[in-house]
Amino acid sequence: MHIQLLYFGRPADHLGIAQEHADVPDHLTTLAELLAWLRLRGGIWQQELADHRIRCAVNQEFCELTAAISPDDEIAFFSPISGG
Amino acid sequence: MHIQLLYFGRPADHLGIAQEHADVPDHLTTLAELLAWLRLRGGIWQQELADHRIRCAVNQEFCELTAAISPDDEIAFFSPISGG
Amino acid sequence: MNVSIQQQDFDIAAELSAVRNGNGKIGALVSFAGLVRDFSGDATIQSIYLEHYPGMSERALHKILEQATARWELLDARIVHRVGQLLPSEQIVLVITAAMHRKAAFAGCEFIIDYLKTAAPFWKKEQTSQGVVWVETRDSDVQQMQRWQRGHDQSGEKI
Amino acid sequence: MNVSIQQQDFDIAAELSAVRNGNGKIGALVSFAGLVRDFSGDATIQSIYLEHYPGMSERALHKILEQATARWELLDARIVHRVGQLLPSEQIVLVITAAMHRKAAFAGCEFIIDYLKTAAPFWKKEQTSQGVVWVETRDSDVQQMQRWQRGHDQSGEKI
Repeated sequence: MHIQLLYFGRPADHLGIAQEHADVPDHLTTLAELLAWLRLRGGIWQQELADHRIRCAVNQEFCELTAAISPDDEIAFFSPISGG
Repeated sequence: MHIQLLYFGRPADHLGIAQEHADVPDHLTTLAELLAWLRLRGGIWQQELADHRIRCAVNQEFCELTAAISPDDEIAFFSPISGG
Repeated sequence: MNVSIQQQDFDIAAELSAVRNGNGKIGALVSFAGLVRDFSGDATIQSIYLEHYPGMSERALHKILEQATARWELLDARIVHRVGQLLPSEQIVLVITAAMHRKAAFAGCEFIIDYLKTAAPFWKKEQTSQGVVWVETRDSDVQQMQRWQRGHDQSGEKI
Repeated sequence: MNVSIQQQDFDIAAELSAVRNGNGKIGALVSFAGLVRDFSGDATIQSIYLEHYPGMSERALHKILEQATARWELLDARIVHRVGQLLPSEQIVLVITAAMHRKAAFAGCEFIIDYLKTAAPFWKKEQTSQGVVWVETRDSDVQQMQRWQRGHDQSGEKI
Protein backbone atom coordinates (compact mmCIF):
# COMPACT_ATOMS: atom_id res chain seq x y z
CA MET A 1 0.00 0.00 0.00
CA HIS A 2 1.39 3.37 -1.04
CA ILE A 3 1.09 6.16 1.52
CA GLN A 4 2.42 9.69 1.69
CA LEU A 5 3.91 10.47 5.09
CA LEU A 6 4.54 13.97 6.39
CA TYR A 7 6.37 14.96 9.56
CA PHE A 8 6.15 18.26 11.45
CA GLY A 9 7.48 19.79 14.62
CA ARG A 10 9.74 17.81 16.94
CA PRO A 11 9.75 14.46 15.07
CA ALA A 12 10.46 16.15 11.72
CA ASP A 13 13.33 18.04 13.31
CA HIS A 14 14.82 15.14 15.27
CA LEU A 15 14.34 12.52 12.54
CA GLY A 16 15.62 14.90 9.89
CA ILE A 17 12.72 14.08 7.60
CA ALA A 18 9.84 16.22 6.31
CA GLN A 19 8.13 13.70 4.04
CA GLU A 20 8.48 10.31 2.44
CA HIS A 21 6.52 8.10 0.09
CA ALA A 22 6.29 4.78 1.90
CA ASP A 23 5.25 1.42 0.57
CA VAL A 24 3.75 -0.12 3.68
CA PRO A 25 2.51 -3.69 4.22
CA ASP A 26 -1.13 -4.11 3.27
CA HIS A 27 -1.99 -5.68 6.61
CA LEU A 28 -1.55 -2.35 8.38
CA THR A 29 -5.03 -0.90 8.93
CA THR A 30 -4.71 1.83 11.59
CA LEU A 31 -2.44 4.74 12.43
CA ALA A 32 -1.29 2.87 15.54
CA GLU A 33 -0.18 -0.09 13.44
CA LEU A 34 1.56 2.19 10.96
CA LEU A 35 3.41 3.90 13.80
CA ALA A 36 4.48 0.55 15.25
CA TRP A 37 5.78 -0.48 11.81
CA LEU A 38 7.75 2.77 11.49
CA ARG A 39 9.25 2.25 14.95
CA LEU A 40 10.78 -1.01 13.63
CA ARG A 41 13.35 1.28 11.98
CA GLY A 42 14.82 1.40 15.49
CA GLY A 43 16.96 3.96 17.31
CA ILE A 44 15.55 7.46 17.42
CA TRP A 45 12.45 6.33 15.50
CA GLN A 46 11.40 4.34 18.54
CA GLN A 47 11.64 7.39 20.77
CA GLU A 48 10.23 10.02 18.44
CA LEU A 49 7.25 7.97 17.31
CA ALA A 50 6.27 6.66 20.74
CA ASP A 51 2.46 6.68 20.82
CA HIS A 52 2.20 9.12 23.72
CA ARG A 53 4.48 11.70 22.03
CA ILE A 54 2.77 11.70 18.64
CA ARG A 55 -0.28 13.42 17.22
CA CYS A 56 -1.60 12.68 13.73
CA ALA A 57 -3.71 13.85 10.86
CA VAL A 58 -5.19 11.84 8.00
CA ASN A 59 -5.93 13.81 4.86
CA GLN A 60 -5.46 17.03 6.82
CA GLU A 61 -7.88 16.21 9.65
CA PHE A 62 -6.68 15.52 13.19
CA CYS A 63 -7.21 11.84 14.06
CA GLU A 64 -6.83 9.45 16.97
CA LEU A 65 -4.35 6.59 16.64
CA THR A 66 -7.29 4.23 16.22
CA ALA A 67 -8.17 5.87 12.87
CA ALA A 68 -8.10 3.66 9.76
CA ILE A 69 -5.64 4.22 6.93
CA SER A 70 -6.28 3.68 3.24
CA PRO A 71 -4.12 3.62 0.14
CA ASP A 72 -3.14 7.08 -1.13
CA ASP A 73 -3.94 8.71 2.21
CA GLU A 74 -1.88 11.72 3.20
CA ILE A 75 -0.79 10.96 6.75
CA ALA A 76 1.02 13.40 9.03
CA PHE A 77 2.84 12.73 12.30
CA PHE A 78 3.81 15.58 14.58
CA SER A 79 4.33 16.74 18.12
CA PRO A 80 1.45 18.45 20.01
CA ILE A 81 0.66 21.74 18.27
CA SER A 82 1.85 25.09 19.62
CA GLY A 83 0.88 27.97 17.37
CA GLY A 84 -0.05 31.55 18.12
CA MET B 1 -23.04 80.68 49.89
CA HIS B 2 -20.96 80.96 46.76
CA ILE B 3 -21.00 77.87 44.52
CA GLN B 4 -19.66 77.15 41.06
CA LEU B 5 -22.22 75.31 38.93
CA LEU B 6 -21.36 73.38 35.77
CA TYR B 7 -23.78 71.81 33.28
CA PHE B 8 -23.06 69.02 30.76
CA GLY B 9 -24.94 66.94 28.24
CA ARG B 10 -28.66 67.41 27.73
CA PRO B 11 -29.33 70.05 30.42
CA ALA B 12 -26.37 72.17 29.29
CA ASP B 13 -27.62 71.99 25.71
CA HIS B 14 -31.28 72.62 26.48
CA LEU B 15 -30.74 75.30 29.11
CA GLY B 16 -28.09 76.98 26.98
CA ILE B 17 -25.71 77.25 29.92
CA ALA B 18 -22.35 75.64 30.57
CA GLN B 19 -21.48 77.23 33.90
CA GLU B 20 -22.49 79.90 36.36
CA HIS B 21 -21.30 81.30 39.66
CA ALA B 22 -24.33 81.19 41.91
CA ASP B 23 -24.93 82.85 45.26
CA VAL B 24 -27.29 80.38 46.85
CA PRO B 25 -29.17 80.65 50.18
CA ASP B 26 -27.14 79.36 53.10
CA HIS B 27 -29.98 77.09 54.26
CA LEU B 28 -29.46 74.79 51.26
CA THR B 29 -27.46 71.81 52.49
CA THR B 30 -27.87 69.05 49.88
CA LEU B 31 -27.79 68.65 46.13
CA ALA B 32 -31.50 67.84 46.16
CA GLU B 33 -32.25 71.15 47.89
CA LEU B 34 -30.00 73.02 45.48
CA LEU B 35 -31.78 71.42 42.50
CA ALA B 36 -35.18 72.32 43.95
CA TRP B 37 -33.98 75.91 44.37
CA LEU B 38 -32.76 76.04 40.75
CA ARG B 39 -36.10 74.68 39.53
CA LEU B 40 -37.74 77.77 41.05
CA ARG B 41 -36.41 79.54 37.93
CA GLY B 42 -39.37 77.84 36.27
CA GLY B 43 -40.11 76.82 32.68
CA ILE B 44 -37.54 74.55 31.09
CA TRP B 45 -35.51 74.54 34.32
CA GLN B 46 -38.27 72.56 35.97
CA GLN B 47 -38.16 69.91 33.25
CA GLU B 48 -34.42 69.70 32.73
CA LEU B 49 -33.51 69.57 36.41
CA ALA B 50 -36.19 67.06 37.45
CA ASP B 51 -34.56 64.79 40.00
CA HIS B 52 -35.01 61.60 37.94
CA ARG B 53 -33.37 63.12 34.84
CA ILE B 54 -30.31 64.54 36.57
CA ARG B 55 -26.98 63.06 37.65
CA CYS B 56 -24.45 65.07 39.64
CA ALA B 57 -20.87 65.42 40.74
CA VAL B 58 -19.44 67.36 43.66
CA ASN B 59 -15.81 68.39 43.27
CA GLN B 60 -15.49 66.02 40.33
CA GLU B 61 -16.84 62.93 42.09
CA PHE B 62 -20.20 61.38 41.18
CA CYS B 63 -22.68 61.91 44.03
CA GLU B 64 -26.21 61.00 45.00
CA LEU B 65 -28.74 63.81 45.41
CA THR B 66 -28.52 63.31 49.16
CA ALA B 67 -24.89 64.53 49.16
CA ALA B 68 -24.06 67.63 51.19
CA ILE B 69 -22.88 70.85 49.58
CA SER B 70 -20.39 73.31 51.02
CA PRO B 71 -19.26 76.80 50.11
CA ASP B 72 -16.80 76.92 47.19
CA ASP B 73 -17.79 73.44 46.00
CA GLU B 74 -17.64 72.75 42.27
CA ILE B 75 -21.01 71.19 41.49
CA ALA B 76 -21.96 69.67 38.14
CA PHE B 77 -25.41 68.68 36.84
CA PHE B 78 -25.73 66.50 33.76
CA SER B 79 -27.72 63.81 31.98
CA PRO B 80 -26.75 60.13 32.41
CA ILE B 81 -23.31 59.60 30.89
CA SER B 82 -22.79 58.02 27.47
CA GLY B 83 -19.15 57.91 26.46
CA GLY B 84 -17.18 55.45 24.44
CA MET C 1 -0.32 54.15 31.62
CA ASN C 2 -1.60 57.00 29.57
CA VAL C 3 -4.90 58.83 29.06
CA SER C 4 -5.61 61.28 26.28
CA ILE C 5 -8.83 63.17 25.57
CA GLN C 6 -8.54 64.97 22.27
CA GLN C 7 -10.43 66.34 19.30
CA GLN C 8 -8.06 65.05 16.64
CA ASP C 9 -8.15 61.51 15.32
CA PHE C 10 -5.74 58.90 16.69
CA ASP C 11 -3.40 56.53 14.87
CA ILE C 12 -3.89 53.03 16.29
CA ALA C 13 -0.50 51.86 15.01
CA ALA C 14 1.29 54.74 16.74
CA GLU C 15 -0.59 54.11 19.98
CA LEU C 16 0.24 50.38 19.84
CA SER C 17 3.91 51.23 19.30
CA ALA C 18 3.88 53.54 22.29
CA VAL C 19 2.45 50.75 24.45
CA ARG C 20 4.92 48.13 23.16
CA ASN C 21 7.84 50.48 23.62
CA GLY C 22 10.38 47.71 23.18
CA ASN C 23 9.19 45.81 26.25
CA GLY C 24 10.23 42.21 25.57
CA LYS C 25 7.99 40.87 28.34
CA ILE C 26 4.85 41.63 26.30
CA GLY C 27 3.31 38.51 24.80
CA ALA C 28 -0.21 39.84 24.22
CA LEU C 29 -1.46 43.16 22.94
CA VAL C 30 -5.22 43.75 22.79
CA SER C 31 -6.91 46.81 21.33
CA PHE C 32 -10.51 47.94 21.23
CA ALA C 33 -11.56 50.72 18.89
CA GLY C 34 -15.07 52.14 19.11
CA LEU C 35 -16.35 53.61 15.85
CA VAL C 36 -19.32 55.79 14.97
CA ARG C 37 -22.02 53.53 13.51
CA ASP C 38 -24.12 54.91 10.67
CA PHE C 39 -27.37 53.83 12.32
CA SER C 40 -29.16 54.02 15.65
CA GLY C 41 -32.25 51.84 15.84
CA ASP C 42 -34.18 52.68 12.68
CA ALA C 43 -32.56 56.08 12.18
CA THR C 44 -29.56 57.01 10.06
CA ILE C 45 -26.81 58.79 11.97
CA GLN C 46 -25.50 61.94 10.33
CA SER C 47 -23.00 62.81 13.02
CA ILE C 48 -22.41 62.59 16.72
CA TYR C 49 -21.12 65.19 19.16
CA LEU C 50 -19.14 64.19 22.22
CA GLU C 51 -18.45 66.36 25.22
CA HIS C 52 -16.74 65.67 28.51
CA TYR C 53 -16.16 67.18 31.93
CA PRO C 54 -12.55 68.40 31.67
CA GLY C 55 -10.50 67.43 34.68
CA MET C 56 -13.01 64.91 36.00
CA SER C 57 -12.93 62.83 32.80
CA GLU C 58 -9.14 62.45 32.87
CA ARG C 59 -9.27 61.50 36.54
CA ALA C 60 -12.03 58.98 35.93
CA LEU C 61 -10.11 57.31 33.10
CA HIS C 62 -6.90 57.15 35.14
CA LYS C 63 -8.85 55.57 37.98
CA ILE C 64 -10.26 52.92 35.62
CA LEU C 65 -6.75 52.12 34.37
CA GLU C 66 -5.58 51.79 37.96
CA GLN C 67 -8.44 49.42 38.80
CA ALA C 68 -7.64 47.27 35.76
CA THR C 69 -3.95 47.19 36.61
CA ALA C 70 -4.70 46.21 40.19
CA ARG C 71 -6.84 43.30 39.05
CA TRP C 72 -4.82 41.91 36.11
CA GLU C 73 -1.09 41.68 35.39
CA LEU C 74 -0.98 44.43 32.80
CA LEU C 75 2.38 45.70 31.61
CA ASP C 76 0.76 48.81 30.18
CA ALA C 77 -2.64 50.22 29.28
CA ARG C 78 -3.81 53.29 27.44
CA ILE C 79 -7.04 55.13 26.65
CA VAL C 80 -7.59 57.68 23.90
CA HIS C 81 -11.04 59.29 23.78
CA ARG C 82 -12.11 61.84 21.22
CA VAL C 83 -14.52 64.71 21.78
CA GLY C 84 -16.29 67.08 19.40
CA GLN C 85 -18.14 66.41 16.16
CA LEU C 86 -17.60 62.98 14.56
CA LEU C 87 -18.97 61.45 11.37
CA PRO C 88 -20.03 57.83 10.75
CA SER C 89 -17.09 55.41 10.60
CA GLU C 90 -14.85 57.80 12.53
CA GLN C 91 -12.92 56.49 15.51
CA ILE C 92 -14.32 57.51 18.92
CA VAL C 93 -12.30 55.68 21.53
CA LEU C 94 -9.27 53.41 21.76
CA VAL C 95 -8.29 51.10 24.61
CA ILE C 96 -5.02 49.17 24.49
CA THR C 97 -3.71 46.66 27.02
CA ALA C 98 -0.39 44.83 27.05
CA ALA C 99 0.36 41.77 29.17
CA MET C 100 2.56 38.73 29.31
CA HIS C 101 -0.45 36.51 28.69
CA ARG C 102 -3.53 37.03 26.57
CA LYS C 103 -6.17 36.30 29.19
CA ALA C 104 -5.15 39.33 31.26
CA ALA C 105 -4.88 41.55 28.19
CA PHE C 106 -8.37 40.60 26.97
CA ALA C 107 -10.04 40.88 30.36
CA GLY C 108 -8.28 44.15 31.19
CA CYS C 109 -9.24 45.73 27.87
CA GLU C 110 -12.88 44.73 28.10
CA PHE C 111 -13.08 45.81 31.75
CA ILE C 112 -11.70 49.25 30.84
CA ILE C 113 -14.22 49.93 28.07
CA ASP C 114 -17.10 48.55 30.15
CA TYR C 115 -16.21 50.89 33.00
CA LEU C 116 -15.54 53.80 30.68
CA LYS C 117 -19.14 53.48 29.45
CA THR C 118 -20.54 53.68 32.96
CA ALA C 119 -18.06 55.63 35.09
CA ALA C 120 -16.49 58.37 32.99
CA PRO C 121 -18.18 61.74 32.40
CA PHE C 122 -18.70 61.84 28.64
CA TRP C 123 -21.92 62.68 26.82
CA LYS C 124 -22.92 61.79 23.29
CA LYS C 125 -25.47 63.59 21.14
CA GLU C 126 -26.65 61.87 17.99
CA GLN C 127 -27.79 63.88 14.98
CA THR C 128 -30.01 61.43 13.11
CA SER C 129 -32.52 61.34 10.30
CA GLN C 130 -35.17 61.43 13.03
CA GLY C 131 -33.76 64.37 14.98
CA VAL C 132 -31.30 65.10 17.72
CA VAL C 133 -30.96 62.85 20.77
CA TRP C 134 -28.73 62.96 23.82
CA VAL C 135 -27.84 59.34 24.41
CA GLU C 136 -28.21 58.13 28.00
CA THR C 137 -26.45 55.29 29.82
CA ARG C 138 -27.74 52.02 28.37
CA ASP C 139 -29.03 49.30 30.68
CA SER C 140 -26.91 46.79 28.73
CA ASP C 141 -23.79 48.82 29.56
CA VAL C 142 -24.68 48.85 33.24
CA GLN C 143 -25.16 45.09 33.13
CA GLN C 144 -21.82 44.61 31.38
CA MET C 145 -20.13 46.62 34.09
CA GLN C 146 -21.88 44.72 36.86
CA ARG C 147 -20.58 41.38 35.57
CA TRP C 148 -17.11 42.49 36.70
CA GLN C 149 -18.37 43.24 40.18
CA ARG C 150 -19.70 39.71 40.45
CA GLY C 151 -16.30 38.46 39.26
CA HIS C 152 -17.98 36.46 36.51
CA ASP C 153 -14.80 34.89 35.19
CA GLN C 154 -11.75 35.18 37.36
CA SER C 155 -9.36 33.28 35.13
CA GLY C 156 -6.40 35.45 34.31
CA GLU C 157 -6.76 37.61 37.40
CA LYS C 158 -3.99 38.25 39.88
CA ILE C 159 -4.04 35.80 42.74
CA MET D 1 -13.17 36.75 6.30
CA ASN D 2 -9.53 36.33 5.50
CA VAL D 3 -6.66 34.06 6.55
CA SER D 4 -3.02 34.67 5.77
CA ILE D 5 -0.01 32.56 6.72
CA GLN D 6 3.16 34.36 5.82
CA GLN D 7 6.82 34.83 6.61
CA GLN D 8 6.84 38.60 6.35
CA ASP D 9 5.73 40.90 9.13
CA PHE D 10 2.22 42.37 9.12
CA ASP D 11 1.04 45.95 9.50
CA ILE D 12 -1.75 46.04 12.10
CA ALA D 13 -3.05 49.38 10.81
CA ALA D 14 -3.33 48.06 7.25
CA GLU D 15 -5.10 44.91 8.45
CA LEU D 16 -7.53 46.96 10.55
CA SER D 17 -8.29 49.15 7.53
CA ALA D 18 -8.96 46.09 5.41
CA VAL D 19 -11.44 44.82 8.01
CA ARG D 20 -13.17 48.21 8.40
CA ASN D 21 -13.41 48.65 4.65
CA GLY D 22 -15.84 51.56 4.95
CA ASN D 23 -18.52 49.42 6.63
CA GLY D 24 -20.61 51.93 8.58
CA LYS D 25 -22.29 49.18 10.62
CA ILE D 26 -19.08 48.51 12.55
CA GLY D 27 -19.19 49.89 16.08
CA ALA D 28 -16.47 47.73 17.63
CA LEU D 29 -13.11 46.62 16.34
CA VAL D 30 -11.02 44.30 18.52
CA SER D 31 -7.50 43.15 17.75
CA PHE D 32 -5.19 40.66 19.42
CA ALA D 33 -1.51 40.62 18.55
CA GLY D 34 0.72 37.87 19.91
CA LEU D 35 4.37 38.88 20.28
CA VAL D 36 7.56 36.90 20.90
CA ARG D 37 8.42 37.25 24.61
CA ASP D 38 12.07 37.51 25.53
CA PHE D 39 11.76 34.87 28.26
CA SER D 40 10.38 31.40 28.80
CA GLY D 41 10.36 30.32 32.42
CA ASP D 42 13.86 31.12 33.69
CA ALA D 43 15.46 31.05 30.24
CA THR D 44 16.12 33.94 27.87
CA ILE D 45 14.65 33.49 24.40
CA GLN D 46 17.04 34.19 21.55
CA SER D 47 14.60 33.38 18.77
CA ILE D 48 11.68 31.16 17.90
CA TYR D 49 10.99 29.16 14.78
CA LEU D 50 7.42 28.53 13.60
CA GLU D 51 6.35 25.94 11.11
CA HIS D 52 2.94 24.87 9.87
CA TYR D 53 1.23 22.18 7.84
CA PRO D 54 0.53 23.98 4.53
CA GLY D 55 -3.01 23.41 3.34
CA MET D 56 -4.26 22.01 6.62
CA SER D 57 -3.32 25.15 8.56
CA GLU D 58 -5.29 27.44 6.21
CA ARG D 59 -8.30 25.13 6.38
CA ALA D 60 -8.12 24.97 10.17
CA LEU D 61 -8.01 28.75 10.50
CA HIS D 62 -10.92 29.23 8.10
CA LYS D 63 -12.92 26.70 10.08
CA ILE D 64 -12.23 28.61 13.31
CA LEU D 65 -13.38 31.86 11.69
CA GLU D 66 -16.56 30.12 10.53
CA GLN D 67 -17.23 28.80 14.03
CA ALA D 68 -16.75 32.27 15.52
CA THR D 69 -19.01 33.86 12.90
CA ALA D 70 -21.70 31.24 13.52
CA ARG D 71 -21.66 31.98 17.25
CA TRP D 72 -21.36 35.79 17.33
CA GLU D 73 -22.65 38.55 15.07
CA LEU D 74 -19.33 39.39 13.48
CA LEU D 75 -19.25 41.68 10.47
CA ASP D 76 -15.75 40.51 9.59
CA ALA D 77 -12.82 38.63 11.07
CA ARG D 78 -9.27 38.04 10.00
CA ILE D 79 -6.23 36.00 11.04
CA VAL D 80 -2.62 36.63 10.05
CA HIS D 81 -0.08 34.07 11.29
CA ARG D 82 3.62 34.27 10.64
CA VAL D 83 5.98 31.33 10.16
CA GLY D 84 9.78 31.05 10.08
CA GLN D 85 12.41 32.55 12.36
CA LEU D 86 11.27 35.34 14.69
CA LEU D 87 13.15 37.43 17.24
CA PRO D 88 11.94 38.67 20.64
CA SER D 89 9.32 41.47 20.37
CA GLU D 90 8.43 40.45 16.82
CA GLN D 91 4.78 39.96 15.92
CA ILE D 92 3.64 36.32 15.61
CA VAL D 93 -0.08 36.38 15.10
CA LEU D 94 -2.90 38.86 14.60
CA VAL D 95 -6.62 38.32 15.09
CA ILE D 96 -9.12 41.07 14.25
CA THR D 97 -12.88 41.02 14.72
CA ALA D 98 -15.42 43.66 13.74
CA ALA D 99 -18.98 43.78 15.05
CA MET D 100 -21.81 46.18 15.69
CA HIS D 101 -21.37 45.75 19.42
CA ARG D 102 -18.26 45.26 21.50
CA LYS D 103 -19.30 42.13 23.39
CA ALA D 104 -19.41 40.05 20.20
CA ALA D 105 -16.14 41.53 18.93
CA PHE D 106 -14.33 40.73 22.20
CA ALA D 107 -15.75 37.23 22.59
CA GLY D 108 -15.18 36.36 18.92
CA CYS D 109 -11.57 37.55 19.01
CA GLU D 110 -10.71 35.66 22.19
CA PHE D 111 -12.48 32.53 20.93
CA ILE D 112 -10.46 32.62 17.71
CA ILE D 113 -7.08 32.88 19.40
CA ASP D 114 -8.03 30.25 22.00
CA TYR D 115 -9.00 27.80 19.25
CA LEU D 116 -6.02 28.70 17.12
CA LYS D 117 -3.79 27.61 20.02
CA THR D 118 -5.43 24.21 20.26
CA ALA D 119 -6.84 23.37 16.81
CA ALA D 120 -4.49 24.72 14.14
CA PRO D 121 -1.37 22.81 12.99
CA PHE D 122 1.48 25.16 13.91
CA TRP D 123 4.63 24.24 15.83
CA LYS D 124 6.96 26.51 17.74
CA LYS D 125 10.59 25.85 18.56
CA GLU D 126 12.27 28.08 21.12
CA GLN D 127 15.99 28.77 20.97
CA THR D 128 16.82 29.78 24.54
CA SER D 129 19.80 30.37 26.79
CA GLN D 130 19.14 26.85 28.10
CA GLY D 131 18.91 25.10 24.72
CA VAL D 132 16.36 24.32 22.06
CA VAL D 133 12.82 23.22 22.93
CA TRP D 134 9.82 22.30 20.80
CA VAL D 135 6.92 23.84 22.66
CA GLU D 136 3.93 21.54 23.16
CA THR D 137 0.26 22.39 23.68
CA ARG D 138 -0.10 23.94 27.12
CA ASP D 139 -2.69 22.64 29.56
CA SER D 140 -3.74 26.23 30.21
CA ASP D 141 -4.52 26.66 26.50
CA VAL D 142 -6.63 23.51 26.47
CA GLN D 143 -8.53 24.80 29.50
CA GLN D 144 -9.08 28.18 27.84
CA MET D 145 -10.51 26.43 24.80
CA GLN D 146 -12.74 24.19 26.89
CA ARG D 147 -14.34 27.20 28.58
CA TRP D 148 -16.02 27.98 25.25
CA GLN D 149 -17.42 24.47 25.01
CA ARG D 150 -19.05 24.90 28.40
CA GLY D 151 -20.45 28.22 27.18
CA HIS D 152 -18.97 29.99 30.19
CA ASP D 153 -20.39 33.41 29.33
CA GLN D 154 -23.03 33.53 26.67
CA SER D 155 -23.67 37.25 26.74
CA GLY D 156 -23.15 38.70 23.30
CA GLU D 157 -23.89 35.44 21.49
CA LYS D 158 -26.43 35.07 18.73
CA ILE D 159 -29.79 34.01 20.05
